[in-house]
Amino acid sequence: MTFFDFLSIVVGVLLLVIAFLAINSKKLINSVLFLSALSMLAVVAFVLMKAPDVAITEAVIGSGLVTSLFVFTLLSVREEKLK
Amino acid sequence: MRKLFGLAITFALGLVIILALNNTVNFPAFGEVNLSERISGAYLSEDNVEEVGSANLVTSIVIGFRTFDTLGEVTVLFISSLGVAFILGRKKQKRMNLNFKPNFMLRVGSNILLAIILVTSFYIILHGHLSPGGGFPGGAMIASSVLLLYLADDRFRSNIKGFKLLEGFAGSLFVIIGLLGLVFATAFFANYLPTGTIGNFLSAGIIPIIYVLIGLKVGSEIAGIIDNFLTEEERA
Amino acid sequence: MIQYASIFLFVLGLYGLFINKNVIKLIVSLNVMEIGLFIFIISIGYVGDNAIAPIISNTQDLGLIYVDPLPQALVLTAIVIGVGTTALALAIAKSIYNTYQTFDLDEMEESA
Amino acid sequence: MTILSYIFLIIGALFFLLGGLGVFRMPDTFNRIQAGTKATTLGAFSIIVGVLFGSVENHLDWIPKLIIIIVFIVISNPVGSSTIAKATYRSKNIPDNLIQDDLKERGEKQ
Repeated sequence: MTFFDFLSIVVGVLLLVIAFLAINSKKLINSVLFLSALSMLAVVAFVLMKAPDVAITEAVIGSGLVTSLFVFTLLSVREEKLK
Repeated sequence: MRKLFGLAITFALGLVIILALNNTVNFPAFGEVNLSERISGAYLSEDNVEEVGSANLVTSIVIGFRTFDTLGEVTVLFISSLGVAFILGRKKQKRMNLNFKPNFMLRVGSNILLAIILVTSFYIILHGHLSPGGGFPGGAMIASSVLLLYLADDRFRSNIKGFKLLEGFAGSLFVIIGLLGLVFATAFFANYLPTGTIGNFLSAGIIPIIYVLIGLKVGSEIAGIIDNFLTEEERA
Repeated sequence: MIQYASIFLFVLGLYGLFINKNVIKLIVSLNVMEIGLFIFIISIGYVGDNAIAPIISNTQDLGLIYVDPLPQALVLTAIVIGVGTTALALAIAKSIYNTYQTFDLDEMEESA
Repeated sequence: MTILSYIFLIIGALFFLLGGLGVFRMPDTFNRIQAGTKATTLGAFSIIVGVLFGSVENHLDWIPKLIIIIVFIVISNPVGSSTIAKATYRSKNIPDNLIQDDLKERGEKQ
């Protein structure tokens, strides 16, 4: 078993566990944060498979922009509930 | 109970997909691909690489061989940002109150970080034909610097009209450069500038110019989406 | 190995689309499906452990073994489009909330 | 030069280990911020210095990029940790055994 196989097994199992948590968690904000962690793990998978361009793009977009869009949606809703 | 049943069914579906992929002749196993049988083998041949002149082969496919495809994808992004503006845009707008007063450290620190992020994003855009990166991640980094300004300053409003103007300018210049290919060469988006030697900063013909335009277009579109999400209707 | 994980990631996103009744959770499930699909398409182009990333420094390097650059080029643009579609879906979710005051599909049906 | 770079890399890895251990072991949020940012700032700093010493011989063009990364980490880590600390204070999740509360004396509301 090579080092690549070992790393890919670890990354694959973590991907599945975090995806299950993201889909099944009760609070919406936890689900969004698990989605962010999932895209960071996807960056590791892209680097493992020698795709640096895709890894940079996913790191910028998946961790920052998509998460911020989800959080802004949840924030606007919570403010309206307070009023 | 219903959840367990659904999990079992989807697990079975995954097994069926894996078995179906393993038994076909046309789908080689993971890591045992012969590139010369694929269409990518032609992209990796010496004549084609010389013709485009980009050191990053992914860039030479995105902007060199498949530019028309990229034009369509940029159009899809434009339409989705238009849809967001159509759904969320109101007449009387005010900025969403994030209920946060920035202190001195956050204000000064975010200004210095903004400069570093902008310099890095332009570096990534300009070196798209030499190193990993290019217009798409660089444009997303420009948009994330706008996001940083929104988060660090509670009064900041971006100039949304300026972004719209920049986006239209970059998009139309992108198409005009493509149309000039019909004049100076034979085809739409033909590479009519000298390509230079592979690996130099000034090489690859029209690829760096198009990538800068794509970066500006993507950045201004995503910044417009962020601005639409952070505004809400003004209550009287 | 990582190819099987990506297929199960896709299927897990499908499971999330089946069981969830919350609009935000549905969009999260769509994003999980999207990530699984990206990893699968990248894994199609992986050539072997001795291959290197498709960046050359001069034309003599073309004799080396590279991974397939075509799936990477397709995924690169698809990720950026994913942001646009996610933003559009979230905007629709926001306007759904403004109409029904809830994200839950069942409560929406009761109030209608 | 190579031995110097290895020494710095080992120091950096050690501080990363201590930072990760601190996040697990510390009792409340403020202490965890302390462990998670201060130790890892020094860790990242020494790892990059180690790479810098290692790249003097072969990769001279890496040096300006590494210096920019150092500046980025040195600015972004304290700003982020102070913002997290402020958010923790406002979320009323502060420990009971707080001896001095400067923000309350300055009239900030929780």
